[in-house]
Amino acid sequence: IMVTDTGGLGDKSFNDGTWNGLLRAEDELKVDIEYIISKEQTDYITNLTTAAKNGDVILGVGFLMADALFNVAPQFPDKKFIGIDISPSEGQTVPNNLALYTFKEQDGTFLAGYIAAAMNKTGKLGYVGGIRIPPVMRLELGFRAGIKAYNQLHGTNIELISGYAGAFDAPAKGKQMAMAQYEQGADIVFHAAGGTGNGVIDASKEKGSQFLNVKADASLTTIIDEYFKAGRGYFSIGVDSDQDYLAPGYVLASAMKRVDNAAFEGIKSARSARRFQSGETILSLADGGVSLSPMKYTKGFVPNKVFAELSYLEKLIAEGTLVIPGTDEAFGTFDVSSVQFPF
Amino acid sequence: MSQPEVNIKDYAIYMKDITKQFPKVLANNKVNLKVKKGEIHALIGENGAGKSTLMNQLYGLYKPTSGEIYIMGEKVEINGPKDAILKGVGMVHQHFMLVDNLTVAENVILGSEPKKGISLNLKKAREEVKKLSDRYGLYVDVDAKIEDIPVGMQQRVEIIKTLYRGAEILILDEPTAVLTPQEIEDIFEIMNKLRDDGKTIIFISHKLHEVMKISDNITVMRLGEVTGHVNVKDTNEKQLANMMVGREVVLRVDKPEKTPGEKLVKIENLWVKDNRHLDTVRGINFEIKKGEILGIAGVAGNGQSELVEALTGLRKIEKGNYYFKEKEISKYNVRELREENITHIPEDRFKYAMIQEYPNYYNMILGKHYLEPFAYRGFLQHENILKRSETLVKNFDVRPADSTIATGNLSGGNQQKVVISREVSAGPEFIIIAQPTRGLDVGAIEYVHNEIINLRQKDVAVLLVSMELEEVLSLSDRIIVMYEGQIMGEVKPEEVSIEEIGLMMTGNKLKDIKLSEDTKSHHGGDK
Amino acid sequence: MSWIEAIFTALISPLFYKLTILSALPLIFASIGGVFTEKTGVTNIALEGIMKLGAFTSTAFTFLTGNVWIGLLMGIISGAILAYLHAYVSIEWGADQIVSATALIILAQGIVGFLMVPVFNQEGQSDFVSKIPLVRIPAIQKIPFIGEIFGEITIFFYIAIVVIIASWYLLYKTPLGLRMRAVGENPKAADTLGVNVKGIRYFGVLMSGLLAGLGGVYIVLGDLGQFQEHMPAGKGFIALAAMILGNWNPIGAMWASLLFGAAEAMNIQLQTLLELPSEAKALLNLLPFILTLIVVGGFVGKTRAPAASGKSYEKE
Amino acid sequence: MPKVQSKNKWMPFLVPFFSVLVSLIIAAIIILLLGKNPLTAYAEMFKGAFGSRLSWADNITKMTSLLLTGLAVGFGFRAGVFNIGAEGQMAVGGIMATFVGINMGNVPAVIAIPLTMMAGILGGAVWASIAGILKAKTGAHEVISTIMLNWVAYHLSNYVVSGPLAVGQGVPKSPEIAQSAQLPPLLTVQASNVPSGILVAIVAAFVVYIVLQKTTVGYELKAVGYNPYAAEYGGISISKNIVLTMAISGGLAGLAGAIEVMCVYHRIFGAFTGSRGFDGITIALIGQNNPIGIIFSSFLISSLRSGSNAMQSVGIPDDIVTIIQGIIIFFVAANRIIKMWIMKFSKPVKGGELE
Ligand SMILES: Nc1ncnc2c1ncn2[C@@H]1O[C@H](COP(=O)(O)OP(=O)(O)OP(=O)(O)O)[C@@H](O)[C@H]1O
Ligand SMILES: Nc1ncnc2c1ncn2[C@@H]1O[C@H](COP(=O)(O)OP(=O)(O)OP(=O)(O)O)[C@@H](O)[C@H]1O
Ligand SMILES: [Mg+2]
Ligand SMILES: [Mg+2]
Repeated sequence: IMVTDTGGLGDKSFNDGTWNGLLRAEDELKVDIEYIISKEQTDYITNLTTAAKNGDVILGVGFLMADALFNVAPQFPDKKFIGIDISPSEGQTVPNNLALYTFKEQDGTFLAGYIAAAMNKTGKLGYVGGIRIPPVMRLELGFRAGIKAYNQLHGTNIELISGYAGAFDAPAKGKQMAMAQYEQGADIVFHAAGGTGNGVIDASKEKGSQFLNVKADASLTTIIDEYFKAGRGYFSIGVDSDQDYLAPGYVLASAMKRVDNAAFEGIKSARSARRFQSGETILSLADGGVSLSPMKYTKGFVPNKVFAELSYLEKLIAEGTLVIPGTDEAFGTFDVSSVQFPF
Repeated sequence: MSQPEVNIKDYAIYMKDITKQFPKVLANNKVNLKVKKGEIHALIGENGAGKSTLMNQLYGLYKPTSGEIYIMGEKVEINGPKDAILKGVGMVHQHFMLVDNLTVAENVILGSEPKKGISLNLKKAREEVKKLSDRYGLYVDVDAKIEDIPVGMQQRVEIIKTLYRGAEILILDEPTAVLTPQEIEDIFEIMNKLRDDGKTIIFISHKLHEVMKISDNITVMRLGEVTGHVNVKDTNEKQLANMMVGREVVLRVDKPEKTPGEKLVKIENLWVKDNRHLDTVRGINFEIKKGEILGIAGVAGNGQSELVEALTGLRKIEKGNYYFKEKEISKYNVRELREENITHIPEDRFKYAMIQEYPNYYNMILGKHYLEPFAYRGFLQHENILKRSETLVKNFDVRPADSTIATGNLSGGNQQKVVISREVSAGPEFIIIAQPTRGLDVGAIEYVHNEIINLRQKDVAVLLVSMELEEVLSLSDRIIVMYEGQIMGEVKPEEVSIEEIGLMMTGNKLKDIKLSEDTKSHHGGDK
Repeated sequence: MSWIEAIFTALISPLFYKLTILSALPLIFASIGGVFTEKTGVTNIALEGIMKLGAFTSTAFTFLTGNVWIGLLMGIISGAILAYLHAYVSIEWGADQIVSATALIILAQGIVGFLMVPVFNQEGQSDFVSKIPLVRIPAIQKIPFIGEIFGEITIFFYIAIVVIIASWYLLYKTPLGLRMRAVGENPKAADTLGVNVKGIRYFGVLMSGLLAGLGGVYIVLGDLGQFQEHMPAGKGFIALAAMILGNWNPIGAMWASLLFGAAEAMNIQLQTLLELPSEAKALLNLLPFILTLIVVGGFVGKTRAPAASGKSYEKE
Repeated sequence: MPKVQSKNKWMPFLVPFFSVLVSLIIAAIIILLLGKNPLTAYAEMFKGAFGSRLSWADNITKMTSLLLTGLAVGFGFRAGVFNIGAEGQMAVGGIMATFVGINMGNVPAVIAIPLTMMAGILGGAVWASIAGILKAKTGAHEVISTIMLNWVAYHLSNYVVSGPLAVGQGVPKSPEIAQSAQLPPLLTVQASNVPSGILVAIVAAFVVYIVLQKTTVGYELKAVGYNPYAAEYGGISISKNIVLTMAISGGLAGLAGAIEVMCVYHRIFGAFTGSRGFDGITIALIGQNNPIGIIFSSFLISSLRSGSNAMQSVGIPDDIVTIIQGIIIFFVAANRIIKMWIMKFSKPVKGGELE
């Protein structure tokens, strides 16, 4: 049984993603699944308790549910609890029937930042944040790190124009911010802003199609043709889930957080007591916890050399040779100038 | 005095057996009114006799409970003012029906606007207003906003409104109530012109000498019924008064002799601004002694309201001194003034002096609600409050005699009693009373007048502001007349005529009047 | 770049003006709607709810029919329907207009939330739908500066110009407008002259529904192409502020809306131009709200509401 | 304009009661149109609200903050002020309570608890007073200024939990307040606590009742609300009372924030008010701005809310509860329609009648 946070299903983010993981589990592991949507914060404990009474494995989604989950889990020692995108607070001990999954968001956005820098033609990139909270800041840092890496490896000096909309539900603001950043010289804008980001994506579509002088609903092939004719274009980069389809040809890529994988893995491990791992698991690039979207529509824009470099960096990250910074201090000392591409 | 149906054709208006039942009041009971074409027909009666109600039915604002209306001999069904206007009826209401922030021309054409395509044709509107005002001598400033023009002009705008709509029958509901004697003369002239032009006029007034002067026929109402119908030639004021009230009326107040005591209140060079920040009271001086009534006469809007508000702390005193018992109190706020035992009966009692939603017992302590015995350490002492209220309700005959009823649910007259009883019994040393009898009927007026005299006998200093000249004249020991924020002169009531006061009210200084005058008819001589 | 420099750079950039206009458009529609209803004496603080329903309905119909014009039409009709409820209880039943409008705000939220899944198969937000294409006028595009602002712009910009001029004309130059102003100021006086007070008030409230609905439609079909449940995120209330600041006059409301739009555009421009720590950027978002507070606190004393606004009128 | 007054003393109870009834009927029709059985839906809802000790705990947790924000808004209404800003005041109250609460480590609970609570009250009061002062001094309409202050508070609380007070990596949240500043639960049902905040809230309701009905402060505040002209004439300062009203109203909302922190979350995070400040409007209106009425209406709404969670299980979107709320308030506004219906039904009894 899954309990959503107040975003509810349809958030195109962790709740939906987790649910997809559950659906996959239903399919492959033949388990019964159910969900309860929480409407407000005070619902968490109640809904988790209800879920614990009716099910064997209970998934709580979203970092706001942390406290509730820590309270409910010890009450039901014979049930298994999974927290998606939840980490323990300072000094909290994780009950031994609770497994937490978190993500190294910065790994994914690092790749996004790198590819954005590689595709950049103007010397400037854009970033629109939602509310300035730690996960969002990590997303930003990863993106910055990607740009920094590219700058160091290619001797470029690409800058980032950043802005915060102050809300996850202000698409109009997101759009205007992206427009301003395009105007200011950015050609690719990355968003970490939830619903606000949809405005960013719409801005890339509007700006991109205007620039290429194609209709708003032009086909992908037309867009690609015009892009190569013009030699450049305008893009956005999505976040959390694969948002490429929202504006095909204008969303360069999405830095995905694979909550579905986390949920699936969680359920799978919870089926046998032996494999159940209580405590916190941080999913990274290596575990498939984060990744770049398959770039279904935009692969054609990107030179193969860039993909090659990306794969190499991915490998370094997976090996642990390259650690993407998650804090400001780490970012300051982040340095990839020693990396040598084998080609 | 029932007339055969045949005569209907001769009447501009024939209202037959009109009955109007309000939820609690039978305002008109089988009223018959016949008005001949081309006459000025007066309709008189006490407050609440049902005059306005009757006219409102003729104008379509109320629907009669039963009865028939004939206009120009034709039976009509009037479902709204629109119908009445179509039938040639125009009405000038007791309370003006003007839109303050529109211009005169806009007010006149509202509802039957001249058009040019889909637009307003304001040019044509202005021309027509000018034409009408020239024809009947109704001078108005076409482009001025209503809120900026004096009442007299507003009155004329109301008349033009009816004429503009082609009214052949004009209803004027108490048109003279707010006018100066001179303005009244003007309006009578206009009415005569209109009559000469073939229009029919229904004229409502409480002032019997006016009625005698201007009208042809008179219908008298009392308690919702017609009590008489007379030709002006066959009657006199006294008879009319008796028909109105149903008994002999004593119109004069009995004021015992009294020598005023020491000086209590002194105003020196007082300046006050109005809401638009214009100087409205401009350097006023006067004194009031203990046990003395100082009356202030003047046309509304000449600074009386602002003066009263300044003296009661509701408005800032810009300049000048205000002494009470030799103490300078011009900076005191409302509460501090009340604590000096200065109380106030404001002119708009419904708006300013009571909280309609509060029960009587709460309204009876307003202003003293925080003082012992009504409050103790911030807690209301309901027992004491109720006791006080019950006493006042009994002494002042508030009906129904129920302290717990919400004041807003009382009749207008009784609401006033709540206010008056509270202020009068709050132990004032100086009381400021504005328009004490506005909206009251004869019985209540008698009562209030007696209360004011009683205060005087108890050595209270009284400042009385009233637009009713008769009232000021009969109650005051001394009278000052205000015009445009200044005092035109101070007179003793027994030494002045209504005409003289009227001249002062329109801006003539007392000394100028005295010079140009030889004959004078003293007040009371016409009674 | 220093603050002064950044502000100056913003002010000479055509984008600043374009963003100002785009931010102001929904406010212009809704605040003029507010002018209409208040001028006739009925307050309608439910603009927020009406915009939400308008945005939702237009998205839903565009989504279902694929035709943006049907979406546009249904969006404004839905706004009018919601406003009608307010008009009905306010005009016929003397309902407390603030309470009734509060009900509508909540009702709109409930209806929209309830219908998300049935209509869009998801909660929270809709898919992207088609938008009304931008209008490109090459002649204007060629003009420097001006061309960058108006050369290619949403059709709602032109609709707004028509709405502003037409409302001003209607209110101040036609018989209907005269009657509206009279009814909002002194309904009894208007009544005694045979003016249909109720009818005029219905007209005013319905216009507010149409226009606020249009404001909601713009957000989706003119701007973002997607409906989100939180829309319009307070714009309806800011439109009320614009109406008051604009002294209940369509032209004034337009200027006030542009002022709020400019505050938002300046926030965005400054964030883009200035290199500040991210927490400072986050706080720049307070700019429009604090500006509104200052403006409302500082200027409102000089504006004057229609005297009868918010008061029910009943005869005998 | 003559007010519709009812002679029936039960009318103040009957109107909200029938409003609720009518909206439940309308909602039932909607549910029916969805192809679901409204009876099962309502039964499920009832179970969700009262079916078990757990649901009671949930219900009362929800009721606590709703009661306080309802009181905040209702108090404002009584004094003629429309405080839409309970949301922001609650947020500021929560922030202030947290600021104080986290520093109460070595302070005994008898001092820490009142201190933390006071901080919340004060925070809300000061926040609301800004709007009060603007209204009193410049005439700025409180609806606009409180809405703007809501936004400012919203951004501020996001800033606080991600900046000065931020702890931990995952969650934008403040640290927990000290143990001594936490209000102990009344009762613990599994992981759910029945917060003792409910007692504070109910006490607050009675205090508000007494202030309004029995004190000169209440006399003056109501006078200003009913008729500012008459109040001023009676020596009551309008501007002072507007600011005071806003301060008390905001203090109650701030208390809601503090209680929420002290009882439920023990910390704050962004947007923790969850629009309960706005719910306060609903609750005040249904409770007819009467503190005792508000106790009942907050219980009604919290029950609907807890019940709506349970309705999900039979496939009915919980937004139906929002719709029900909207309809209830609509009928509270158009109470004359309801009165007319009541009268029609009670003709034979001949109770109330329109005046
Ligand atoms: N709208 C109303 N509802 C109920 N009763 C009313 C209404 N208007 C007037 N009345 C009552 O009808 C009666 C007649 O009032 P009306 O206004 O016609 O008196 P009037 O003769 O015009 O008095 P005045 O000389 O004061 O103008 C009064 O008793 C009054 O209380
Ligand atoms: N709806 C009402 N219900 C009860 N009494 C009313 C109502 N309307 C008016 N009255 C009372 O009827 C009396 C006369 O009413 P009306 O409205 O005609 O005022 P008025 O007497 O014409 O005013 P004025 O003081 O200018 O002469 C007043 O005492 C008023 O309080
Ligand atoms: Mg009358
Ligand atoms: Mg009358």
